[in-house]
Amino acid sequence: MVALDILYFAWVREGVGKDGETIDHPGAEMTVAELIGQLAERGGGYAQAFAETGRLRAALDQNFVSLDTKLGEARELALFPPVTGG
Amino acid sequence: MVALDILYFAWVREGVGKDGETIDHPGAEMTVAELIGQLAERGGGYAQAFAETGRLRAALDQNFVSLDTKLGEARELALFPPVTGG
Amino acid sequence: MTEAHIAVGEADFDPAAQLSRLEALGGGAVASFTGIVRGGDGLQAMRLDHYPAMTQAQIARIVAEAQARWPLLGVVVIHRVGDLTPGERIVFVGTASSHRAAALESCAFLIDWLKTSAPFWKKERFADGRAEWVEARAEDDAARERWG
Amino acid sequence: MTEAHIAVGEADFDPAAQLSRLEALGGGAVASFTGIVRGGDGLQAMRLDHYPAMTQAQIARIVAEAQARWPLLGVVVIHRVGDLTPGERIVFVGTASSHRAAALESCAFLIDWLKTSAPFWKKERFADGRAEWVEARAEDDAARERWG
Repeated sequence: MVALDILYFAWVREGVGKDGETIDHPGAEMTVAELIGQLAERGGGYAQAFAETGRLRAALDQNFVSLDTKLGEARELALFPPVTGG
Repeated sequence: MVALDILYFAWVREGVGKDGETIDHPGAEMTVAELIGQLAERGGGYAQAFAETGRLRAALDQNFVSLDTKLGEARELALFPPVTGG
Repeated sequence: MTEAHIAVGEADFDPAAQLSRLEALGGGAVASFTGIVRGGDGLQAMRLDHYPAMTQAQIARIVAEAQARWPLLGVVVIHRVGDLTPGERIVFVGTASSHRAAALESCAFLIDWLKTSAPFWKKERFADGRAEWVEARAEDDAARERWG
Repeated sequence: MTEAHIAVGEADFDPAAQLSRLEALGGGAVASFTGIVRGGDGLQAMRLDHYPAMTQAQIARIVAEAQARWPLLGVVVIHRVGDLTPGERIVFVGTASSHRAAALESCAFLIDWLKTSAPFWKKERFADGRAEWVEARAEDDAARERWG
């Protein structure tokens, strides 16, 4: 079974309560938004962290993508708020 | 008699052969260009330095002015090429 | 050929040493931007979180883009992470070129990009105990938009 | 209240000391530009002539204009005159603000202005004995025009 590493940053990490986790890859056709929906259904910190998708950003294999992007062959998904560096 | 100090910079100074000089004020109604014409008529280095008025710039009492500006009550006229600082 | 120096880490840095390095490249024009943690509003400390695997690659990519857009002789990008207090430096961008406009514009381009597109997140801790993640600002996105 | 430091003279200067001064103002954003004598084409030395009574007053005026246009906490303008050789610094502009764009834009504004409107003239001396006054460049005037 192929795996997908999920990484969380900033308040997403604090909400979920961990830096990341590895799940069974849900398939190339699933979008980032659909996977976020599945994570939110776990309830608790997940439901809270993923309540407002408008406040979320994502990267697949370390490239920024929009939430309607399909997971494809990506092996690493990162979920986080809009960046605030500099 | 009121005096007018004239200052020369860069290749204007080198052409004229001095840093500056003091002349009798030629009157408030005379323009910078007209005075440059009078200076050029002195011949020699003056004629050479003031041959092309398009390459000359001027300041009256330390403010940049166009060559068609009247001398007015100014006490200091500076003549020089376009600036090349920085 | 452009010299590029990229560093992301907890250590402080010396802007003077970076400027000397850029001045020595012989270009005639060196521009820099230094970002410092601002105090005020009771801010006591700041923590910078980042996505290490992505940060380095993304900065290298944007530095390459700056090199393609402007004739640069040298580029330095330094971004700190971890815990910082008011008055400490967070970020440094320095550029060297033979052209004044190239040095100035590429420096502005790089810092605008770092503010809007590099995977860093700031959390501020205040004297009254509050700790809040900084919200992204629309004006930062606008600053980035102008680079197309 | 903006702190302003203006210096015109033969002495070299230390960009690091100027940056430290600007960083200490607490604004969070410090931008700088340093101009250095470029070598190449056989350039051996450069002489900077200026109009002393006018230079200081004009720089003070343009610094005041920058302070009126942008919310600045500090401004430093240093311009050298006299004899300079390749690798030596000629000019430094540094700005500090609470706003990144204000620091960057005012720095670009000031150096564009110094290049086009301050009464300095450069004479270059080459290895083959030639000595020529530098001609003003149209692109410098264009750079200034954009500030209106």
